[in-house]
Amino acid sequence: MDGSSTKIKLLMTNKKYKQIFVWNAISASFIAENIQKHSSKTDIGAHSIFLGQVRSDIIDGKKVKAIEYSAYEEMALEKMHEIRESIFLKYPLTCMHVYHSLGTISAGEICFFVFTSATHRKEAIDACEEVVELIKTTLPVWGKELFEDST
Amino acid sequence: MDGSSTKIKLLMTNKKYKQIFVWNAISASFIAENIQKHSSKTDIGAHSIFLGQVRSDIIDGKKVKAIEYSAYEEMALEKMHEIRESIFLKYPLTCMHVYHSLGTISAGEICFFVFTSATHRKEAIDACEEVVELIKTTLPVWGKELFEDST
Amino acid sequence: MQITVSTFGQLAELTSPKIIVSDVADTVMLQQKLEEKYPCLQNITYAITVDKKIIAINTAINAASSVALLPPFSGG
Amino acid sequence: MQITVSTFGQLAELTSPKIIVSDVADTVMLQQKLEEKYPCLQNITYAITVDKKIIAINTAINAASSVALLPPFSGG
Repeated sequence: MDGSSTKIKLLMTNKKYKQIFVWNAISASFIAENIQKHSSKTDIGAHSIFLGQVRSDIIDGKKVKAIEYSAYEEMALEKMHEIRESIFLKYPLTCMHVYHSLGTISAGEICFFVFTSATHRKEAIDACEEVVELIKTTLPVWGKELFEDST
Repeated sequence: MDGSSTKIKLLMTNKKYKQIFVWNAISASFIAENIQKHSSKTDIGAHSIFLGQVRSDIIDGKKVKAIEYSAYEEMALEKMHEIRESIFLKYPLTCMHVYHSLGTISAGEICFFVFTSATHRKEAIDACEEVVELIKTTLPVWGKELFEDST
Repeated sequence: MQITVSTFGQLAELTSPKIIVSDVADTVMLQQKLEEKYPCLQNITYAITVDKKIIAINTAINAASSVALLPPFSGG
Repeated sequence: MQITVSTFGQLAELTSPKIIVSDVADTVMLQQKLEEKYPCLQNITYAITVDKKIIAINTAINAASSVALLPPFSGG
């Protein structure tokens, strides 16, 4: 892996809420660094990770080559803050990290990364699944398919 | 990340069944390489990953510094083969990877890695959770706590 | 009184990323004006937010309100 | 007839990684002999496998059988 690929440009941090949006795709090495950082937290027994990857679906006979993501960022960060608070109230998590790409993400690239850690597996797994569902259904983010014939 | 850390020594492959055991800890870069390999499979929309990390629990006043894992390997690989078959029958997965460490794994290191991929998130998430449960409950693997006072 | 409405996703392409609407005091009036200006909105599912909250009932708005139209979410 | 029983996990330390037992034709007889030799087994939860399958009922064994004692699993 190329070291430079680990650099992820976080959008300028909102003063009130934690930033989750990153420009471009989420690299495997960025994920690895996130995992590695948790090795010092020896009360963690389980990590659950969800990754969303852009599919090259065929829609009306045209093949998706990328998805262009946009968001209503201010609202999304406020909403994400609410999700975070509700999840930490419900599950005894050690930590939780969420990243979502904005901009054009090619098929095969990772656009969404949810990472929960807990002492026991059930909490990490259940929390991760719930965060993924909440983000998919309540976060104002939009993906627009871009097709191979450039339309 | 040091490139050399990505080398994981798989135990000699059993002729009949896919090997899941690796010597020593599972590195973050090994996980990253596994993720990266899936970028060419553009029918994948979702990856679900579970990682088990060794905790430094306090047991009878002594702090766990590592866990030494052993297995009844022949039986475990046969059992894992059954689990794999049942999971692929039940869920439309694109792929599934399982690795479990043997030997001494220090607190904070990763000893268990389950990775499922599917077109849609629900299948990947449900399959991952089920595989983790089945492995924890039916695979003949044992962890022995090693304590800081070297007893 | 002028309201600037932000639109997102597919709606930004079908209408305009920023729509300026005059003489509206609440979201029902706003919606009528918007659907007059962009008839395509009548056939599209969208939510209206005021100050980053999706509104379910008629809500008063003024020049200081942050108003947006959101098509169904498709992130993640 | 000799049976070599493999033991795993904590059981390997409490007994021996390999236990040789003579004159047993089935797993009930085997279990009796093992608990005579290692009385600690009477107070330990363990499963017996024959040819890599956990057995729930008395099962015939012979010199070719692969027999093992497994304490509760704790992997993952």
